[in-house]
Amino acid sequence: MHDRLTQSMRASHLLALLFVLASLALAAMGTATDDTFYLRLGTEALIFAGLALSVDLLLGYSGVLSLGQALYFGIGAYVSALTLMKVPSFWLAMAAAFTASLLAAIIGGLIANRVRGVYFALITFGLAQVLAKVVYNTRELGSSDGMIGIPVIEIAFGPFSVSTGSPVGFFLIVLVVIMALYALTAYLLDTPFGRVLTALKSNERRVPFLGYSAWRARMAAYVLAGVVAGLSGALYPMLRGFVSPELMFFATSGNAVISVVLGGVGTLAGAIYGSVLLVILKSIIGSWTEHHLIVIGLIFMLCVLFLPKGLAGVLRPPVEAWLSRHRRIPGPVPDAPVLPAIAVDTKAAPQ
Amino acid sequence: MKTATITPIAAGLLAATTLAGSAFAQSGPIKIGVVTPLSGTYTPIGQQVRWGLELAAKEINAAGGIAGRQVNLLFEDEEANPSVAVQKAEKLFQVEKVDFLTGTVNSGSTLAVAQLAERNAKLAATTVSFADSITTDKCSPNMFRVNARAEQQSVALAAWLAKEKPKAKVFYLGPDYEMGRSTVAAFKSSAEKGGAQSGGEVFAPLDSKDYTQYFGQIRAARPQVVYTSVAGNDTVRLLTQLQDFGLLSGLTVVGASGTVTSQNITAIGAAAEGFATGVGYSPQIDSPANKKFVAAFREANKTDPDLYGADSYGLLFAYKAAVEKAGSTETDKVREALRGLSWQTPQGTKTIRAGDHQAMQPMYVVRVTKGKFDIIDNVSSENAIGPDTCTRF
Amino acid sequence: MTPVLDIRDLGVSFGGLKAVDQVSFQAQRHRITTVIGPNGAGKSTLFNLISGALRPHRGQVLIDGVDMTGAAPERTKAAGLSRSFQITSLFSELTVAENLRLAAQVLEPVGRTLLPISRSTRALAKTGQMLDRFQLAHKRDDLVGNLSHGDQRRLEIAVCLASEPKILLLDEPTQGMSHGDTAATAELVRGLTDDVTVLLIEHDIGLVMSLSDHVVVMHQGRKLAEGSPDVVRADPAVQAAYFGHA
Amino acid sequence: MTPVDYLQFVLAPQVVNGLALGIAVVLVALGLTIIFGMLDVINMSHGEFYAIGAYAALALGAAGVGFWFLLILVPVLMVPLGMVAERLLIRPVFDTKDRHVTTLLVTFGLGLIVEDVLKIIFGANTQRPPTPIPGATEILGIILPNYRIFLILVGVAIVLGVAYVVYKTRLGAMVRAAAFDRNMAASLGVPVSLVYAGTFAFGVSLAGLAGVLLAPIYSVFPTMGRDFILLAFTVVIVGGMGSIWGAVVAGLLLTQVQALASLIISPVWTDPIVFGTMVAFLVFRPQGLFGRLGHA
Repeated sequence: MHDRLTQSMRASHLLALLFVLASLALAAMGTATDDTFYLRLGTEALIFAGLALSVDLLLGYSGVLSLGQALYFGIGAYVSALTLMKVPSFWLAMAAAFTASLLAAIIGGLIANRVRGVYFALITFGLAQVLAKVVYNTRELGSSDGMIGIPVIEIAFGPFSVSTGSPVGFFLIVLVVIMALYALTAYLLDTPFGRVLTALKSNERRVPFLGYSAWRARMAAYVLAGVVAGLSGALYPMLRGFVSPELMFFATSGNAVISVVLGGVGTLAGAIYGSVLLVILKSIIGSWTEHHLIVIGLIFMLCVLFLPKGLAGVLRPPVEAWLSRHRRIPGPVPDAPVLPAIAVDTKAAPQ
Repeated sequence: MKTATITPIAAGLLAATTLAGSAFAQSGPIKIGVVTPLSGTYTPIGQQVRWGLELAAKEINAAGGIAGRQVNLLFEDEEANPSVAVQKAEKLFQVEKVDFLTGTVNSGSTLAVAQLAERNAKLAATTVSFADSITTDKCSPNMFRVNARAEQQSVALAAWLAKEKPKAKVFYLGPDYEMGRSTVAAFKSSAEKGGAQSGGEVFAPLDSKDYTQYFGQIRAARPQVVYTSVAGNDTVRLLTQLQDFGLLSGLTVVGASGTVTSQNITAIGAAAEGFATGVGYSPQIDSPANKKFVAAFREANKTDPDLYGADSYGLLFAYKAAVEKAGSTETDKVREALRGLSWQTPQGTKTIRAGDHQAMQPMYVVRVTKGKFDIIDNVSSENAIGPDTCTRF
Repeated sequence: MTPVLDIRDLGVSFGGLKAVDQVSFQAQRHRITTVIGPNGAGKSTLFNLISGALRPHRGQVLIDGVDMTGAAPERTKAAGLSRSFQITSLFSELTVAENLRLAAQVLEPVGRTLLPISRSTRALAKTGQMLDRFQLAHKRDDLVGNLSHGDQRRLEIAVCLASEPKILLLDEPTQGMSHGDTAATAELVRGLTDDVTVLLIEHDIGLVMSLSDHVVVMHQGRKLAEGSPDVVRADPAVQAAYFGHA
Repeated sequence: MTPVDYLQFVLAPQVVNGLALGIAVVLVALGLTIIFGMLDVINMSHGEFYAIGAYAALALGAAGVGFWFLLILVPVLMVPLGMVAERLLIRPVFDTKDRHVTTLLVTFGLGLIVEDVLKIIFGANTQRPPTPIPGATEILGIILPNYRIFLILVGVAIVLGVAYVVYKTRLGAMVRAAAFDRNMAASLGVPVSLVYAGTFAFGVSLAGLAGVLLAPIYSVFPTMGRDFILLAFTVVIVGGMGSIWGAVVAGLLLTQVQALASLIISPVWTDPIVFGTMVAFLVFRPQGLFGRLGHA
């Protein structure tokens, strides 16, 4: 028996699958034409899609807007960079980024989860702002210049290995990592734990009376989102060979929020689509006019006003309809008899 | 739907560029990529860079181009963000197949682009970033700097100060980030070699709204000179607030080359009077080459060039000279040609030191008089340059 | 036998106002105990103290003999206490079935928390059972926000029951209902006592008298009287304070 | 430095200058707190409206309009702008479930656009109108520019005026009623939708006025809107959403904390300290110093 949420999640999976197929097509075409730039741009879009995914996990599921998710992205990127400069190991860098973003998200979550709503947005904004300033002023982290010189590394899988310098190879690695993060979050949302998160967004005050700790669920979602952002961030220095404090700035967090809104809040797959869409928009508009802020701002505003479910709001319903036709899920019975507003339990009265 | 759109675009552009790349590489126009901030706080600097380069390209093209090939400038907005700069630079290198790259402003972008140039086996140059690290400990065989670095500026200014105000008590006020601190430290060490004594130092956060909170310390220290390395809007606030509080009388304010520029001098107004700095360029330089440049620049852009515009203008002539000397646009050959190259610019003869890719040039001390920078002193390029500490090549 | 819910000397005050003051009573297993009193008597505050929404300043709440005073809502829930709200509180963006399943999920062993929802077989079975029992099966996939007021009130009771509680606190389940609906709800509540102990807040005096096994009368935060409906009705203090105004 | 020097040259001016900055912050936060408190709308573009006010003053001033007239003219011109923004951007999403997040996002988008438009119209360079009241006055050995003294006085007058309108007039009562319970207010004959639009426009107009007043001190540039916004939000939260007195007390207090922290600890730590104050308030007293206007 599948319910509506499982059904929508399946529609998201189908969109994600389409995305993977399109990515593979791009990879094939890129290899055929010996392309570097588009593959690496695609890789970057995927990395930022991971950040958007973490914003959507918070906004779309537990219902809180983080304006500072770049904090964890940046922590992942810096820790990965520091690790790679000492030991050129992909796995070690990912493990270090995981640990660091996990710890940071626990601390950040303890602070931010004391409040919700707009206060949550402002607190996450402030947290990221303060840490970005600290990094900006820390000589050991390259201060305002950031750190260059992160080496190109070989990523080993048993007997095979892929170089981060190979455009198509690394593109595929990042695709695998980001889709794995997608799969992990999507899976978790379709568990009893995920349902509690969904409930939080809908009516947080009711949740404790059903026997679930709202704080724990929110905390778990926040930490999960922090780790997703951190692991995505860890990939950045492998692609670009440097990190800079701008990765933690509001512009980065803001772009992730824009991506999620464009792609469709609460759909996960939408966040990935939105992120790629934003990169394409910026790339096209950026070459055409330096006033890209106006265009992006306008599209964003129109999207919030007239397309509140984003791109996925357009794409997903037909997919859902198609899915339900092909799976024969019993929908609401149209010709059910109209029952009285209160149905009387047929059990006999006591005593 | 959207994934469907990326592929045709990608494919189309790829097809176009592979054609362009192979068929016209040595005969079509020479492409020069410009990755510079066209939006955000650094826009005014990006504008000067753009205007300087455009003027130079126009003049070079009118005179027959570089080795008979026209120069084609391709601009991208880097938003003063290294992540964006690298992405745009890669686009220019990989898709547009540019032969040369310039334009980065903040040192983070310049350093990141230098590394990218190395990995793409291309050359790049900065005409703005003055952080010493770019041609010292973080120097790159693929990055050149044609503008004066922080130390050249400090040396020139300190030399003048030692003459003008011997043994002056100097108060230092810098923006609180790496660049601001290192600039203050560099000037302080130069000035103290010349006999100046310190009246204290303070670092204000970037984008401070109010500098009045530091005025108490300045007043109590009773310095004769205040040195500052703040820039942009921060300078406007600092100097006008100093004026409003009546601190400017009897005080000499000196600073970094980016402190008072043509972008903010109008906004600062009378508070800028008497401000002195060490720079590699001033529109006042009294040479026929400079007069011609200033007139042409003013004609094209309705405003005076500043050091960013002039250094950017000069860069294209260095590249022209190098390509013509090398007889090619190939990276290794052009790099060899640029090393040790001497060429003429509006600010006089510049020479690129082979050891660290830093341009040596005569330095000027300029002071604001009636809203214009007047040259009041100069230091020869040999005396200003400082030792070569680059060890990578 | 220990009473399933034992309230001892419970009190809380806001500012200087004693909203609930020295209230003690017990609710017996499989019986309907009703709390009545004029507006502002402290009935809903009492429910908040029992369910963990508020922390009492004095007194004790014992569930099945275990002290649960001041425990968070999720802990009183785990101890077997479910409650509804005076103003319907459901998950309006979720469907009827999803609301029920969410409540029934607590029946699952902890190990299934991170397994796919389709493995939560007990919750799924319970959901189906509640849908049938409350005759909501034909609306299982409707969004709760689109249901009628009556359906929502009914669903709220179903949601409370889906987690198989020992004690059910119902805060004015007939609030805003027509006469017909009220009678039907009364029948429904009566039928619940096979499974649970019911603690009720109700304004409809006729309903209270016909439905309750035990009545607690509150007035200005204090317990005025308690006993069987007949005893309470006959109490002169209650007559004066409550029925006098009714 | 002798203790007397320290007091006269360092500590006292720090406190007095902090006061002027505090008034500036209060002026920016005032409109924000009114929109926030009465409409429950997060106006992320408030800083950009402040910038519009400053640019309007600059452009009209250059066209020959006197400073004193600008103080009236610019806020009046901002009213229709605020009305239109409310009608087009706030009204359509006002009744969505998550009003905070939606209005925050819409106004964030608006902010991006306004910033870029200002750059197209006025260029990227910093500009500054002349100081309307030049000169400085020495009070007890503390030198204070005349314009700052004027700013402090005008700031106090504006705060009192706004407080009078909101708390003492029939208009203010209508607005507070509409904020407290829209349906009840409507049934009492309050034109709720006009009141909402008017309140938003009033907040926007106050931002514009702050722009006119602060432009001579803090100069004018396209990204100036971002300058005060974090501090203004902090002030609004610490003071209590929608509380005018809260904004005043919090604005003055926070700028003093900032001034003294930068003096005693280090300028670098002012941001974390101010932010830490905000976090502490959110955690321990989310209703702020004075609670919430219209929401007792």
